[in-house]
Amino acid sequence: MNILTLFVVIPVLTVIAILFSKDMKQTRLISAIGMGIQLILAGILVYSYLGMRKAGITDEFLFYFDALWFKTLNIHYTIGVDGISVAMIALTSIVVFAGVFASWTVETLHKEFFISLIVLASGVFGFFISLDLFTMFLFYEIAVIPMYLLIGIWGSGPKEYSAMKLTLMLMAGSALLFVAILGIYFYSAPAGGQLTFNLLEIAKNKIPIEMQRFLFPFAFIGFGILGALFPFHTWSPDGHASAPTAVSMLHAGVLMKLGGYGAFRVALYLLPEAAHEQAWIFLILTGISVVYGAFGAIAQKDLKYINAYSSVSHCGLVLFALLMLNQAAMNGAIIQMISHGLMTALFFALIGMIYGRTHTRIVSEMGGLMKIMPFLGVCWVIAGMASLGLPGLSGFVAEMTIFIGSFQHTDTFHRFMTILATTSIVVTAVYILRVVGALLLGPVKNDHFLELEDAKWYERLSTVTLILSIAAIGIAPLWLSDMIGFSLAPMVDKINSVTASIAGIF
Amino acid sequence: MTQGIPLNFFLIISTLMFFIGIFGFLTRRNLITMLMSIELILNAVNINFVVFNKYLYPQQLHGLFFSLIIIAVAAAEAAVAIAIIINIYRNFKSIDVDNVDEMKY
Amino acid sequence: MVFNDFLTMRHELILVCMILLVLIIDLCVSKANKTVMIPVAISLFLIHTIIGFLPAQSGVLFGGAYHSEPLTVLMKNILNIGVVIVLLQSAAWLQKEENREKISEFFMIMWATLTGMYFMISSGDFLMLYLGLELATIPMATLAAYVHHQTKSAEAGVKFILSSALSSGILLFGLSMIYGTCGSMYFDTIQTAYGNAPLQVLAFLFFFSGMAFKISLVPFHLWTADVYEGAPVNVTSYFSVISKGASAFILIIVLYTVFHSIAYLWKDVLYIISIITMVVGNLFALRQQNLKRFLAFSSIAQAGFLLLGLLGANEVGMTATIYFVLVYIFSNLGAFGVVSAIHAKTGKENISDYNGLYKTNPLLSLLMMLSMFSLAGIPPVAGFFGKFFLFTSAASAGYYWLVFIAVLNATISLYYYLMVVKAMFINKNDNPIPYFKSDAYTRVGLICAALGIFVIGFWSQIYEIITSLAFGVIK
Amino acid sequence: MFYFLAAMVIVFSILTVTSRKVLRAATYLLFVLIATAAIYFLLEYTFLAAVQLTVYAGGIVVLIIFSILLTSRLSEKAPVASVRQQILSALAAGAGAVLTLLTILKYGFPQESVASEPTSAVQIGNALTSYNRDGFALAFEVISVLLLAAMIGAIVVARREKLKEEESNKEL
Repeated sequence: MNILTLFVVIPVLTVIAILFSKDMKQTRLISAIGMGIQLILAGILVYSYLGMRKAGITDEFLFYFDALWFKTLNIHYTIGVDGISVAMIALTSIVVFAGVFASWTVETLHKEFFISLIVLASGVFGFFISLDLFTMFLFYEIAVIPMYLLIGIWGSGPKEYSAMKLTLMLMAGSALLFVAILGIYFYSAPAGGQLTFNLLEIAKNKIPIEMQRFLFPFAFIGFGILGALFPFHTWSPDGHASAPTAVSMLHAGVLMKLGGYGAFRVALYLLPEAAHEQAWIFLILTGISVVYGAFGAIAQKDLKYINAYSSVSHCGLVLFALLMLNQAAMNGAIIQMISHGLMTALFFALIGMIYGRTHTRIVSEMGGLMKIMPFLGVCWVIAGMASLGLPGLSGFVAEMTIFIGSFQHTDTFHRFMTILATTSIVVTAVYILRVVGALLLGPVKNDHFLELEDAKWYERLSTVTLILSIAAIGIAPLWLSDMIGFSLAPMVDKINSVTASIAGIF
Repeated sequence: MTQGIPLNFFLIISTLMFFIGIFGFLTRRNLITMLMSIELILNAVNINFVVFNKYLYPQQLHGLFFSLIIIAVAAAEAAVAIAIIINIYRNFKSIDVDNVDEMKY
Repeated sequence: MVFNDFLTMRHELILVCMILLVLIIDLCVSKANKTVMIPVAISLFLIHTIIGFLPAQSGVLFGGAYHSEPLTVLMKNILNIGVVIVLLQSAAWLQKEENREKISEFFMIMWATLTGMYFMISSGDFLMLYLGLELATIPMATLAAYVHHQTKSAEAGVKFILSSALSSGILLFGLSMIYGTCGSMYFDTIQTAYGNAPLQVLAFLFFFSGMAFKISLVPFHLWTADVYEGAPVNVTSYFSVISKGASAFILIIVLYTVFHSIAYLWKDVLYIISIITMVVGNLFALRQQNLKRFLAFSSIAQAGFLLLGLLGANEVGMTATIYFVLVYIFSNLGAFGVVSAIHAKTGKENISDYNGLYKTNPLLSLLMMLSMFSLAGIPPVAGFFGKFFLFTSAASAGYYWLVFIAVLNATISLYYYLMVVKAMFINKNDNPIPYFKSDAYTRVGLICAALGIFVIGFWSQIYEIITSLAFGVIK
Repeated sequence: MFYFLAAMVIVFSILTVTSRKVLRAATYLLFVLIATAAIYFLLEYTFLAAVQLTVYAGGIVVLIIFSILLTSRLSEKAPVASVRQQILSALAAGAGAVLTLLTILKYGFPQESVASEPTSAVQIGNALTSYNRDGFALAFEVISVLLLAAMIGAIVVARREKLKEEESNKEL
């Protein structure tokens, strides 16, 4: 069996195994084993991918597998990975693995919890391996729907409202996406040719420019909603705040990346002319996302809301960078996806752990936690540093690359947008440091906090996995950016090959 | 016997009858009168079929048979409808639509 | 008539024979153990269904009034499968004390209506179409009024028969004009003779309004909710699934063959009607508390989606529509199966009664959730594939905005489907419906529906079979 | 003759749907049906006219009158819709009628009937049993199934249950 198919099969097997488990201990053990295997598999994938590249295989997509599914409509089950998807898969498996341990103590309806969680994960994995728009869309929706149950049942606060809002907004996104996919499908082949959903086949053909103009907003906003594009980001803070820990981790860490990844793979790659024409509109919107998210985070008092808004800002930066449409910025965008995925997952894990002890998420009610739970405190500081882009951690690499890329545009509009976006770095530093100060340092506000314990073994496992990955990217960013860059280059070339024919507005 | 009478005259009658039936169905509040309006509609349709058959296509009998069959079906329909209406009467002691309206939107 | 002709008509003939057989067996069964009729009737129908799948040659009989093709056989078989599940799910309700005396009548009437649907599907002229339609509706009214100590049931019956009589009247008025302008009732003649004179356009509109009543498209839907709520649950599921499926099938055949020449016209009509139907169906479904009413409006919205498939006006559209009906049959039967199982045990049918159902009846809740997802078009269940192909066919004709509106409507519909899921899984309830074990029939019925919901989507072979047959019919 | 019948049909149709007394409405309906039968006679479709008289006028109307006698108090006036609804319905029906009539008149059917022999009962019988083109054997068969099903259905609906009767007896 193709190694990629395993990424979908193993979660399914895990789910079946969970169905037969007897109690909570078995359930979580099975989940941990299943996701552990997934993590190892991801390791093997990365290793063999790099090996194959080293051996000089230059196919755009490796581990390519193709099976006909619906013959008449030419729907295939096509899978394959390039450097970008490999990186995303690795990210997903790390976050899911950490997520399982972060939800070690879920007691109510534990079976259902882990099943939904793993179904969600399988949707995400499926999305990243598919090269066929149909299966991509299928997995996209599979990934979204369990969120409703996860937030609705195990969430906190106004969970039913948030769950419904999140589901409906994301589904509205998929409605836009659906139109885009169908439009692409019906123009996927030159007149008389066999229509196809296959990304690679479509990319060989040029979709008429009028159609591109019509479809690009559908495709980009469709994915953009998931990537927290202003003004469609409103599901994100509510959803994140209400979701249980592991779900916030997965959602902010991985699911929002579907948006960026999809926008790149489908909207930009398949509709390049329109992308060049319309980029400026969405640059403005994403610019607003970046800045608005950062300022929004300052205004919040609840830890989860702070992090949710900061996710809006960071994910906005991903889309922003993608729209810069050059190699460096896009490279940065993808590193930013990985880095943000890891660190936001770490943040949410930590928030969950702290909340589990203090039973509050309001910053002003806490203080001096560093003394009480040093392990968690240190982790928090590391996550914060990564988030504000400290050199040596992943955030720095990503943001630097992005801004280097976007400064390559010399016109006023791009310059202005870039400078606007860079302000977010400063703002980010403000709120991160403020929270660190209020949360970890200073006097302990509540005596009963003194009795709290530091992290348990499973919590340590969860956080350490994430921190190691963050540090790895920060210390040795080259292999990652090599892996991405190799695959990115031909795609960027393709996207930019059309620039000459189009007079951009700026 | 109908020499000299244009086809359109028949059609005018039947059309008027049809819409009178529709009007009746919309305004009547009594189940049996609603049923009678429907009979008017079906009768109008019958006239149409018969006249077309006679004036335009006398070589075959489609219109005639269609009318015959409509009459038979109408009989069955009326029988079933009246059975149910009587059943309603036993339950409600009334067959006016407003009283029957137990369910609301 | 030779023996082969009988074989061509086997669906109808066998079913009529079975009606008579049930009538005779019923005479031999004493009043005390009428429940014996349930296994007898179900196994008879099962045999009929299996025979339906045996290969048969196609042919045109009665000078064109009856035609049988692989496609029509397929349509009948799809309906048969649905009816099997309906029958299985009805068993528990039929066994109740108050219904015992008329068990056989239930089967006979239901099969008579099914025969009507067969004739509709196989009709080669408008006379047979009309007769089939009436055969499918008149006895149906008595099914709706089946429980006659309940006022609601009788009301449902009379509303159904009056509105269906009105709709047949309108339809017939259209048919009379078609006859007047074309001189024949045979599909093949009309197909070549149909032009776009204003009168013919008008005739088509009358005809379509009549059909729209049957599929309960807005603005001809007013009877639906009352009838669905008033009729017994199992009859409602038969209405909303089988009879609607049959009407959709016949609409496919008529639009694609007879009215092929005025496709430009009916496309415009369908475009508008489908939007109105989706929107109105959704808006009303949002407000419902009674599950049967809720499913009634949701099925109105589904009918709106269905029109999108017809709009394709090509092979893709035809396949997608039939496929969607198949998927819809299974998803709706899943939902109705749960409603009917719970209704048979507890008599409850409000959404709020389902609060906390998952704690006590997890399997039923899961099936309900799957059906809701399938109706909403969420993967990996079959509804997703149904909707995807349906919208694909509309897009193939270039109706991108319509597709967009439809998908947005699907999203709205997701809201109310999720409300049911929420009631079962999230809402708390101090005294939820207690755990109960359904009888064997119901369980088999539910399992069939669940299997269908899962298998139809992934098993692309089913889609391919429908495609291969659909391609044969388009002329 | 035709004009007299036409006037009769229209006038009595209107009376049927406007009369406040149900029984009177039924009587007007009977007149409409009889006048229609007369029109069929004029058109030389004697068989159809006979069927119309027996089944429609004789059967259905009698059924309707019986049910009226059974269900309503004769002195009582049938309720009607509000004036507003009446006006709206009248407008809708009127508009529909005008539109339809205009379209029909515009179509330009040939105005003269083709000279033809009156249809004999033998012809009708042949067509009824013929299973070739322009034969109606199948329709005939299906009608019988329909009538059977309607009969069974009507019995199911009309039959009172023993259970309920016993209950009502107890109440008495």
